Amino acid sequence: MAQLTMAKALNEGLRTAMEKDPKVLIMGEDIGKLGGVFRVTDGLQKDFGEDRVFDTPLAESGIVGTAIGLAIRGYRPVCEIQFDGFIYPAYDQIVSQLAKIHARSRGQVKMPVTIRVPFGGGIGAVEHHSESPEAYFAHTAGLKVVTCSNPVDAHFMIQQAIASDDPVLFFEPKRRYWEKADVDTTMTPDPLWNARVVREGTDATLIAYGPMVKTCMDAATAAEEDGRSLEVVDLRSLSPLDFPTVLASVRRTGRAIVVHEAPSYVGLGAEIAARLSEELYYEMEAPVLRVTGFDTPYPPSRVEEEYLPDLDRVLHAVDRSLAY
Amino acid sequence: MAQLTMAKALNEGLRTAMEKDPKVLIMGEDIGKLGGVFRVTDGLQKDFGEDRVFDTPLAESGIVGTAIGLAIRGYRPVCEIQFDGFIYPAYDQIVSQLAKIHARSRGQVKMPVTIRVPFGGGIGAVEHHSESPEAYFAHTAGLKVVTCSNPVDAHFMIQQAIASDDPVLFFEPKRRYWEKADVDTTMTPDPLWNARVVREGTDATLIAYGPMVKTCMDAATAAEEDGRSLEVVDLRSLSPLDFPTVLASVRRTGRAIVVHEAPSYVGLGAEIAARLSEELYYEMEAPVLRVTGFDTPYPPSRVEEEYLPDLDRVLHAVDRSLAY
Amino acid sequence: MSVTDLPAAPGEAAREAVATSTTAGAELVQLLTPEGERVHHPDYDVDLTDDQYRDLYRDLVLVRRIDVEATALQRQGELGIWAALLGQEAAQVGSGRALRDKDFAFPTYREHGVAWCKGVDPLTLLGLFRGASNGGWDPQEKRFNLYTIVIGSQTLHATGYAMGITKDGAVGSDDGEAVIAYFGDGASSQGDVNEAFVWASVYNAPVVFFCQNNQWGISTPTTSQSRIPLYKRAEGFGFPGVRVDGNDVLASYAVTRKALDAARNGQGPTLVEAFTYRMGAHTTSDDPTRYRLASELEAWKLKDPLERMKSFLYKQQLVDSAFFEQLESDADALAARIRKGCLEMPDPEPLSIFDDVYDEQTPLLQEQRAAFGAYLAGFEAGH
Amino acid sequence: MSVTDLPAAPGEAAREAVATSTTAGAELVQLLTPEGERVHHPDYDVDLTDDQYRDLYRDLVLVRRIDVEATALQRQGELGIWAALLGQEAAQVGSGRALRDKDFAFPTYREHGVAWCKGVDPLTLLGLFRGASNGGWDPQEKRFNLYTIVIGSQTLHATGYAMGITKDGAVGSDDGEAVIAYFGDGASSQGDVNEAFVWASVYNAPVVFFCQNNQWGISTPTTSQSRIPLYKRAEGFGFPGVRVDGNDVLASYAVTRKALDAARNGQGPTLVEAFTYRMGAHTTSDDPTRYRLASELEAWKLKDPLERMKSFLYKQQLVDSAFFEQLESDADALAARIRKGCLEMPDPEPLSIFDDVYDEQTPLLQEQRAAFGAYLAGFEAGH
Ligand SMILES: Cc1ncc(C[n+]2csc(CCOP(=O)(O)OP(=O)(O)O)c2C)c(N)n1
Ligand SMILES: Cc1ncc(C[n+]2csc(CCOP(=O)(O)OP(=O)(O)O)c2C)c(N)n1
Ligand SMILES: [Mg+2]
Ligand SMILES: [Mg+2]
Repeated sequence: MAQLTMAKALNEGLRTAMEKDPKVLIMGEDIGKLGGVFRVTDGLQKDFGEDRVFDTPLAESGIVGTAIGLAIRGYRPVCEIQFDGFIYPAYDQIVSQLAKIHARSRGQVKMPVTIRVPFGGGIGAVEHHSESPEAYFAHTAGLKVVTCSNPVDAHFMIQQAIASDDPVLFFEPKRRYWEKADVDTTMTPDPLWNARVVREGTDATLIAYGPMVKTCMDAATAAEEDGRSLEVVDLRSLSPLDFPTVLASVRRTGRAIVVHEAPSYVGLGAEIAARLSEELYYEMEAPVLRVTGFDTPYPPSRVEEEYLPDLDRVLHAVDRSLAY
Repeated sequence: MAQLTMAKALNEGLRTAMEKDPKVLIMGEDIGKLGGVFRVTDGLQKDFGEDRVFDTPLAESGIVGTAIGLAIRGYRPVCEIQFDGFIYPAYDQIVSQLAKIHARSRGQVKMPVTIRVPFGGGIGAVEHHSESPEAYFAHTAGLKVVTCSNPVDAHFMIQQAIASDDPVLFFEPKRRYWEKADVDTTMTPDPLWNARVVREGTDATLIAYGPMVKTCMDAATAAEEDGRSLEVVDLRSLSPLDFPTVLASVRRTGRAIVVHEAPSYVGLGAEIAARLSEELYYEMEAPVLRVTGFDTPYPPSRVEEEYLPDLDRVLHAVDRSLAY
Repeated sequence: MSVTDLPAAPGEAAREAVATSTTAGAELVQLLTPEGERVHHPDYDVDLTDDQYRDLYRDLVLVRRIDVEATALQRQGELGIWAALLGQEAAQVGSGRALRDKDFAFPTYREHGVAWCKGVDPLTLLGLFRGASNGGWDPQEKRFNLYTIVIGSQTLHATGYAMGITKDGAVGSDDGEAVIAYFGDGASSQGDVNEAFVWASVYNAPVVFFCQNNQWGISTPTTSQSRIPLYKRAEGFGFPGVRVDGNDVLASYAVTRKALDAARNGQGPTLVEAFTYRMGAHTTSDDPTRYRLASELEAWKLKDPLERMKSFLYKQQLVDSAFFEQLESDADALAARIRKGCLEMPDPEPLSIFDDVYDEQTPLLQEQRAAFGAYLAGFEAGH
Repeated sequence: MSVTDLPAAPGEAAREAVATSTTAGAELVQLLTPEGERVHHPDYDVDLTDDQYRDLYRDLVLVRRIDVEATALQRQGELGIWAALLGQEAAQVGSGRALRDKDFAFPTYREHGVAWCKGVDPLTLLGLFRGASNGGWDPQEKRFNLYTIVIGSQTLHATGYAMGITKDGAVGSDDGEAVIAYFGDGASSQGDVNEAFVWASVYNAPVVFFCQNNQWGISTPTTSQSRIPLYKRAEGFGFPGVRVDGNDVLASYAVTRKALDAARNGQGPTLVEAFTYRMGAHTTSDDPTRYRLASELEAWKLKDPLERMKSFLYKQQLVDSAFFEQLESDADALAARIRKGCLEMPDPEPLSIFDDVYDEQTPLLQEQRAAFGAYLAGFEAGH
């Protein structure tokens, strides 16, 4: 069993997917010789050749648009979008084509396209390199949206996403790329669409995904010292959402706090809060609270620590929740 | 006082805005001689000339991108996107540039750009002509998002949007273009960002905007016959949201149903439900319910009546709410 | 060009001359004059059997008949909208018949003539415009993609598909496969179309970009999209462009075939600009009298693609009155069949809204489907 | 081109020759050889005073010094990242000095040399890369837009701005205004850039598209973006393109000035491809040894833009050792000033996150600001 960073775990996952299915292609900007700016595709072009792993011209609509054509031809393209903030030129191809072709063709044309997107902040980057655009895609029918929070999930989820016959937006929490874990590549992973209780607790449930799972785990550890028992749910799949797992947890604890980096207004947290409030109307002991990025553009990096939800803000919300 | 359709009321509003400020420009596909596919800009090129009202090449990113440049030069461009489903090629320019330039420049560069978008379904159109993409923009910090539900609002809101120094997405409910009302062009309008209680009631609040306001008004009228008193709030502005008005209404009635055509998942309804559930935690008599389009692509028009929220589905939700 | 020979700002007059005039300039490939005279071109030719000539005409007539019937059905409220191909039959039939069975076509919303050549039942097209489906044929089986309405998108799909052909090794000989991407003059301004040019050129993809310059993008003349002829766009991307008389079915066939053959042989992309005219409205919702002169239409009527092929057949003595009678009656039968089919076409089941959104259905849609089913059932039960 | 003279599929070798070779071909405008010999070109020339020649060199030296200092500051952890212009000084200073005060420039993230010419304090640039701001200068005052990071976007802004100049009647004479849009070879593939070409051409906008072809877009060579030289792209859109030696400050100045003058006089857009080389990494985060050969860099070092101008000044006997000493000490002072300024630069106030998102603040942000302020105050108060 190897200790792998998330970047390496993804790399191995991609490699396995390519070995298993000759139709899998990897394409994007600088993903060949360079191995991607985060080295997630490192070595793949060397081993699988330029036909299967290729650098594209610099245009995201072109990347997704040609990936769609390749999928119609029977390929399974895995596109890398270099940074979260550069997915928008491809938005039309994603929302009006990729998402709709299966329905448009009544299932006759499958769209097994995976779009990998390093996302989120916390790495001291300049503008457009720290965005959390997942809600834009979760709101779009026809897409599936997932995100990994640790190397083990990263390794398996990328393979599952590629194996899916539906288009998957695969968000990778870039500031967790370098965190390590033991990855047993022989284990049987959970189904891709399942959420997971990553820490059990009784007083309140923290609901998070991607980069914020670690933040919530840290918060739960800190809270324990104050005698508070927090449960943490890692959503993993944002669309479809594994609502039963969330519901079961919150039913147990009676309190829920949703945590994400993306702005709050009309974000994932709103959906989860709305649904929990409806389904657990008689059971909630406090309203669902949200701890999120502010409703502003992502700020210059010297103040990103203030913008991003952190342990303290999570615990502050826990206090507020418990005060009800 | 003239009886005007919404299309004509918008046309008159645009005309007034152009008369008031020589910096106002109108640009888009087929908005000149043709007057736009919905004739909203009818006659404006003839009266204001091709310099101020001009047909653009067929490319939405180009429309918004050049509008941004014109705004930097000191103009106030009003762009028409021909149909809701064709705004996505401009998504990058809207989300990464238009929305962010004011903040990026710390307020030194203003972005008084209005983007008019006929939106929503119900007109028997083919694919991509019946979308409700408002959540994608409401979730974006830096943009303002408004929508009119009647000719009077249409007339004034378009002028207010143009007068705003912030970028405004102006959604026009296309299936209401031909509905008429008396428009007193001399009256003083409500502030653009205010919601409005358009019908008072005591049993529950219907919260809607754009095309669904009429649907909710009809539902309230029908409910009255059953002895139910429904209040209707027309949000008008989706971002910023006039939450105090919504809150005050729901505080009175204790029950809320949000109605929109857009899919439910991570939509405006989720935000409103989340916020109401939090702020009126002790006061709600039922969970906030949502009546929305399904989480599917907009269907072929022969089944759009089933897809769209209608009077019956609204009343069904009222029943559910009152059953709590 | 260099900075030293800058063109003057194009005046109205100069711009008129570029593309909206009814004469397309010397660079136009033509094999049949508007009068039906067979002319010759140094680079392009066709050598068809008598039957093939007759079949091309037959296609033109039947395709126009479908179009006329569909327009009538729309007027009668049976279709939500119809995008007529009136005037563009030769460009579509010529290019469509140049396709081999395995060549894949990526159409816009107006390629009814290509659909016909690819064996798509016109009734299926009507289903889309009626609002009963978003297509309805199997793109893989027909090798004809579903209609794409968002302007320009399909050019990237076509290019990606063509890249796939190369990856499959199905290119580089006369047995190779090729792709054709249809788009309009208006579409040439879209970023996607230009990105498709970049991709196709860089990957030397076996794709033919077939631009029907019908002089208008709704109310916008081609001169508002480009100040030089559109076929020249390709030069800027490093692949050949050619302008063909799109009202000449023989030239459209010859030019497309040659470009497809170049593609399948590994010579990469070509841009074909078919110079033609949208004789009708943009769609049945449009009113062209608001933006164009009747005289322009009149001038183009003299170049009608059907008339010139008919004259050619007469001049070559390839047809007799029996041929026309038979064709007329075939056309009538076709029209009657699609009319009947349209009137009888069932609406989709309401619950079908939830189907096929995903390959693997989601719990959310399962729930919504079940809840909506129960809701509808409640109505039927009279609650 | 026609279908008959289809180019063969470009082999690796052929493609190499197109653009990544260090010789750019005969079409290159050059006024100064790499050895500093003054050569002549039929269409372009400069006639500068001795002071002006010296000033250009001074700019080159100071701009490189800023770049070197910034790179060092990044290495020391004072900047998050830095995008070096090393090697591109001549293209930037040449084009930047060709701008008149009222001409408006739209840069990417690498135009530090143009910023210098436009009077933007280098310290402000450092603020951006430090993460203290997203720019910080007033674009209207400097007539230099904020750095645009999303590749290609700014070309449309530039075009729109140029359309505004025309609307203002500030074009059509030698007093006219003009715009310059900077972008890279990689950017040429973006839809936005090609749409900007469409717009600029159709509206005959007074804009110069200045493409610094530095041979690389991160790890991607220019040949992966285009199979023909980039300056030829303009032809496909109907306006002139010209390739200039971007390591030759005189030629860059001459070509840009002429294109700007054409624009201000109403002759519309020009594409200038400045053939140059990114001598450093893409940014300080990049490792070019992974994708390019050291020999390529060595070959380009022989064409260093500073060296050739220095040789020229020497050969013309325009400089003496006092000049160089003074310049050296000015450069030192500049470097010291920006280093000090960088180290002393305050972080933004946390609550500034909420400011200037809108011109008219929203209630939601007022609330969030107040709540976050209270939260922070609570911390300070030790709760
Ligand atoms: C992205 C996008 N923008 C706008 C439209 C609306 N629209 C439909 S057809 C059309 C004109 C298309 O012109 P052209 O490409 O010349 O094709 P034609 O209709 O003439 O066949 C427009 C603007 C669209 N379908 N897609
Ligand atoms: C839309 C978009 N996609 C991707 C990126 C990431 N990126 C930053 S610079 C760069 C390469 C740009 O190459 P080029 O245009 O040649 O400019 P250069 O960096 O060489 O000056 C890329 C891919 C981006 N900034 N914007
Ligand atoms: Mg057209
Ligand atoms: Mg470059």
